[in-house]
Amino acid sequence: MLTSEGLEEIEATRAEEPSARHALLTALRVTQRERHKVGPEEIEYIAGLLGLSPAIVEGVARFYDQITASPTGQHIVRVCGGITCYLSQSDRVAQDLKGFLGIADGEETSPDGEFTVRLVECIGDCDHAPAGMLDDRFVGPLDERALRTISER
Amino acid sequence: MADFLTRHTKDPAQKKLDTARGRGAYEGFRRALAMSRQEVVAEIDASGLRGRGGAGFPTGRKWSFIHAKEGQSVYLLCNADESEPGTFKDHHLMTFDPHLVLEGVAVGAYAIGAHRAYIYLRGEYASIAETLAAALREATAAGIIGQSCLGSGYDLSVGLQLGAGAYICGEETGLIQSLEGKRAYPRVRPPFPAVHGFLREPTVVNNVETLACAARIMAEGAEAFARLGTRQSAGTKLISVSGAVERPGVYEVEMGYPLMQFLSHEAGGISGGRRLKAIIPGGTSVPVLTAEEAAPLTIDYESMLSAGTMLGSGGMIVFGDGTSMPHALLRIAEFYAHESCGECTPCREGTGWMAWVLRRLLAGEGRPGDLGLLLRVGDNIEGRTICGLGDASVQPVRSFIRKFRQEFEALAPLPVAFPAWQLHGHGPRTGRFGPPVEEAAQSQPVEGPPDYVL
Amino acid sequence: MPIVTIDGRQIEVEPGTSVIQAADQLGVEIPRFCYHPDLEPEGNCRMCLVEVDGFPKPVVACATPVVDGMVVKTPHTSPVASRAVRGVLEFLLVNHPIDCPICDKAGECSLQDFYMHPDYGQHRSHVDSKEKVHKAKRVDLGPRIVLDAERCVMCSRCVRFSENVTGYAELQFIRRGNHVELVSFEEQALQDPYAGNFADICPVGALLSRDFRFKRRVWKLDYTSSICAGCSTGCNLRIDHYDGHIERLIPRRNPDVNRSWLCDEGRLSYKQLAMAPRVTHPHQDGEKALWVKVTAAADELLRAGTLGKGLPLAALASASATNETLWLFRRYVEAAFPRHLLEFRLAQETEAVRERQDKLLRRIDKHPNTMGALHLGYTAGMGLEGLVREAEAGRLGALLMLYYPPLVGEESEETKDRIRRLLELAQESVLLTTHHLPYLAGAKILLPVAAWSEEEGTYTNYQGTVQHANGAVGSPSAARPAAEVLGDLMRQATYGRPETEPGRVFAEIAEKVPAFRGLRYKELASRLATAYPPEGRMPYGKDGFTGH
Amino acid sequence: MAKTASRVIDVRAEAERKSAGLRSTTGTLAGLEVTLRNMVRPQHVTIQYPEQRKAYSRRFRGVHVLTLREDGSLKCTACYLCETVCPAQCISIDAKDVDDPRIEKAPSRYEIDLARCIFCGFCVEACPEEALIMSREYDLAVTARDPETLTYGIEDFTERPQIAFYGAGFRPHPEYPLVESYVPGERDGTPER
Repeated sequence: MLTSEGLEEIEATRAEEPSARHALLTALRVTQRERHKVGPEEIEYIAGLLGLSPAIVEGVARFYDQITASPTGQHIVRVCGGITCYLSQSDRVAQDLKGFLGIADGEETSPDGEFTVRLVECIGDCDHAPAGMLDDRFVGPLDERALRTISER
Repeated sequence: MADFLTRHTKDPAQKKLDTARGRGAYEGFRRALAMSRQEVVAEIDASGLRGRGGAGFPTGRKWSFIHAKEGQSVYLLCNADESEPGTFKDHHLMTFDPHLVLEGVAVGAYAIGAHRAYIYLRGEYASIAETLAAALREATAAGIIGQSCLGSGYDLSVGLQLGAGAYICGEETGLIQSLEGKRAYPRVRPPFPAVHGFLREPTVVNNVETLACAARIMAEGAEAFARLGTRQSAGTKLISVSGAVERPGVYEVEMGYPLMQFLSHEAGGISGGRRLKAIIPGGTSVPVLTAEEAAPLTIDYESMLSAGTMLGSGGMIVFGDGTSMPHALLRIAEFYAHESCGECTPCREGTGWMAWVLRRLLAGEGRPGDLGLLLRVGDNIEGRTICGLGDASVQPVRSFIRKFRQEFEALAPLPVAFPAWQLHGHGPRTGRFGPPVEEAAQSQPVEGPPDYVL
Repeated sequence: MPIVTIDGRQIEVEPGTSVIQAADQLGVEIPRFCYHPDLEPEGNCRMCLVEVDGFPKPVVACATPVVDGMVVKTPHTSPVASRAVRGVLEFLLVNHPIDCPICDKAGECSLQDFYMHPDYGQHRSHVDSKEKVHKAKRVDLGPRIVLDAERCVMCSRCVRFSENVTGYAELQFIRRGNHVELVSFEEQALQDPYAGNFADICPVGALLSRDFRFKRRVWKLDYTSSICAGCSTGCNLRIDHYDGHIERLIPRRNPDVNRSWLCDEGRLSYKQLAMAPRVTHPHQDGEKALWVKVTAAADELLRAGTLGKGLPLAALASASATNETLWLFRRYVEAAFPRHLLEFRLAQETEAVRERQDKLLRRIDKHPNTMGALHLGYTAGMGLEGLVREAEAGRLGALLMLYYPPLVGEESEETKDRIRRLLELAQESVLLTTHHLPYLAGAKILLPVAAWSEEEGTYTNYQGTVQHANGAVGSPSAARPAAEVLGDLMRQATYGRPETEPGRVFAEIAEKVPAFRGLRYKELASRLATAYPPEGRMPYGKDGFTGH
Repeated sequence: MAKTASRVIDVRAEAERKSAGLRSTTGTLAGLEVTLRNMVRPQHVTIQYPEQRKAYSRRFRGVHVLTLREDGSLKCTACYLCETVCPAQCISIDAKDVDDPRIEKAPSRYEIDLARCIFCGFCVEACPEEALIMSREYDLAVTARDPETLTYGIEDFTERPQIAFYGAGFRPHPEYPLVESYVPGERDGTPER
């Protein structure tokens, strides 16, 4: 289910930490990165991997915003919805971006499964309001140029 | 403008160990290693360094609470889960001077006798984690961190952990829970982390900036730090200013720097030639200030406290003329409702309820007495929750409604049925902010406060 | 030791005691959801807020340790604490469906009790149903539990029980804020053999017992304190019954024996009482008979078979009988039959008594009173197998047998066979039992006795703790407590005029048997006054209820 | 002032005035007034029951009716409040699961022993769903004494033709018009026995 690289990362964390449970968050991150979701099957897989009950894994997985039950696109664009960015109309920016990427209203992911656009809470890049992230990179401010760069990618 | 911490952050080469060491990186750690633990703690105590995460608790004293029993391990957790809206100072510091942060972690770990330290970064800071990891690899390879740091015989290993998007992980016990692979439900205190923290062992949780300060203090001496700033607020502070200013960004200022001067000079004035309407001085968790209130203030703990707010994390959000305060408040309230972990009742239900009422007011479906309801819900949350998130969610609601009453009343259907005391308060509020700073400094602490304002 | 003042009353407690424990010891009621005496304190419900002198704001009683000289004011006396608790209750009602009339927990629901409490009650809910957060309802969590997530107050008792006590960790919260919801992964059925406890520890109607669901409103129930007869742990439990029918069994707290828990097998053991038709009347040679005649006939039969032929009497008792019954059984056998083989039914039970089945409560030995039988002088002897051998060799004159079918599990086929064989071989046999079971058909005289839950008496658990059980419901038709039947048998031939009232029999045992020395029946019985949670509190109209 | 004073009645003078004259005659006639009036009235005091029946009040507490939802299922949620409040302890209910997940439960058995019922109407007042109301049916005479005869179940409370004949009686909100479909058989008809 996971790549050997991902498994290694989980294994390394597990070896370093006092118990398997400490590697849970890392395992969830790795799974989300590689599978673009942590649904029931992934939860059972991780539970088996770390020797935890699936309920515990589910409880932790569903606590964090970045771990999603439904699949995201190959790339995820996070548009900051924090107060500063909100005042720079980041909700409209998100709308525009969805338009650029052909994502329908009420949807988050483009039909080709390439991009997911999500309005998230403050991402800690307020000086580039309206801030945004393309996967793990900060790409704010999300002006027209940035939007085009993202959509052309 | 001060440069105690940010002297070299302009230079991208500072990320490289060689460059950084050429500029004196890890000299503070070397000096600390030559001293006993108690001496390091005493030095930090003498510098007057206070926690930069928001609560402003004296760092030296926090470290002195650690009394490990036989067979216990001690842990230092560096709180880099910078999730307070409007705050991005640690982002800046870790990106541009990762070795300073690592040095701070090493100094802190040595001072409390920890051989294992963690840096917990919020999930969005994955790219910063890479920077830190690269720096950590360099430092480990150079023998600075690892077995027998700098040849001193002191062992230290540092772990990096990324979160996955939860504001509550910035609360110290929430951070501990998250690190242990649990839902980040804050723990009830007592017992405090200094007694039962990570893995139920004595633990200190410090903010990134605090630890960076500690590293610089060890390099330059307590005197150099204490000379800066005011009597109660020593040193400098990283201010991350955003919103309606010309030059948003991170600026280091000496404590006691006039707020208005900061806005006009460093931040370049209010954007678009507008007038200042309001300013949140330390992240959304502290009460908002009107332009009139903000005018005479200086950037330090006691001045902010005198105006009934807090310096907090130093995440300043500036509102220009024409901003709709109810809309801004709704966004803030929704943030807390979304980020409430849902563990304890008042915060779980109260934050959602406040957001719901605000939403209905802004949708034109307000009911008579809704503003009073908001304030009353806030009163019922404040001081009744496990961690500070509940209190933090109340501060903006209460201060926005009291200070920008007309804007809210315009939304609320008449009659606005709430008593005058709810609007104006009973006088200076105690509770969250505790006694005035002078008294607080003299009185014995009854609890180790959280590192991070929530 | 620290002395604490709560609501003006002082108590000295062990160091490290929390305020809520001190209050419980004093009998001062502090409202709580998440606190449970047998779980780690979590402090998340914020219901137990109390005012402590010197603290700027209310603190949670469950996580605040007592300090010497502490002055605590609960919501009963402190307006500050009362206001705080009212606030918390208001929050709890925001997203609660408040569907008490159709909720099975109504009547024993903490939330209901608290929001109607005069000192800190809070009826207000300003939120329309359409504004509430809606969650899963009527989730099927296997054969024991039904979940209604909307009623959950997120106290996490069940989560902690499942994670820390049984270790199955099958229940968890998902999501955050007011969307937090209790789930079992993928709505999987709970595997936990202690799942029934979820319904007990749930302070509201979120986790309900499937067995008891819709059966009876709790305020209709009568309560009787008893001891579980499912295995040798002897868990303390309460029989809830209505109109002579047992509706459910729930645990009573006993920190030394079962804490607050009860296994599912024990919880449902009452259903075993209906496994077969009950013996309702004495039978002689397959025909219904009258007690007056049949008692004499039984004694006559046994004596004719043994004394007349010079053969010994095989006397086989059950380790499921009460101490009092076992005592009278032995007395009768010893007084009436100089030659007897007094047997304790299964030889292996004496070994099994110390063996466990799991780490928590369940034990291999499914007889509640093996230890009592051993204390009362019953020994393993030749066992059932040996008796069958003796009978086959024609060395048994008659058989007197006291048999209770097990309430948990079933007899092994081997045991059934041996019992059947023994009854066949022993020509003169008198059987005291509760149910018509196929392998018991061979008895010449069948005397119906009261089953567990129908008679009063004491049981000695594997630890040697003597515990008292009350009779809750009546016996069917002509069945009588075994002690009375044995008393009658003794009177037949004037072997004595024994006391058969359990208290008096027990006094006699306490006098003569070392293991029982110093025990007093009344004290054992009064220990049962402590009831399951919160200690001493019972629903409306029942004794010990402290609200309203 | 004068006006006020003129209204004062001198009690003693009035009494004397009344007692004068034809006191005895008028007194007798006054006493007979009601009798005399009824003597010449055309109506009958009695009616020809059972061919004729009296119309009872809309609040009359007669034999119970279980009301229905629009889809024809019972409104009753088997909450047992009527059973709890019943002073005669004549109601007994068993509950069951239903398919609709929004509905917690419904009665599988709902019985009232009308021989024990005292028609106090507490059950109707206790009902939180207006699922139980009363009709104006009052004649319950039976010829057998076995307990089954007067123990009505769900079918009796929803489908018996008497409901339509007598109409709805006591219920919590008589001011609201009854939705016809809610009350089974609230139509024209004659009772059958």
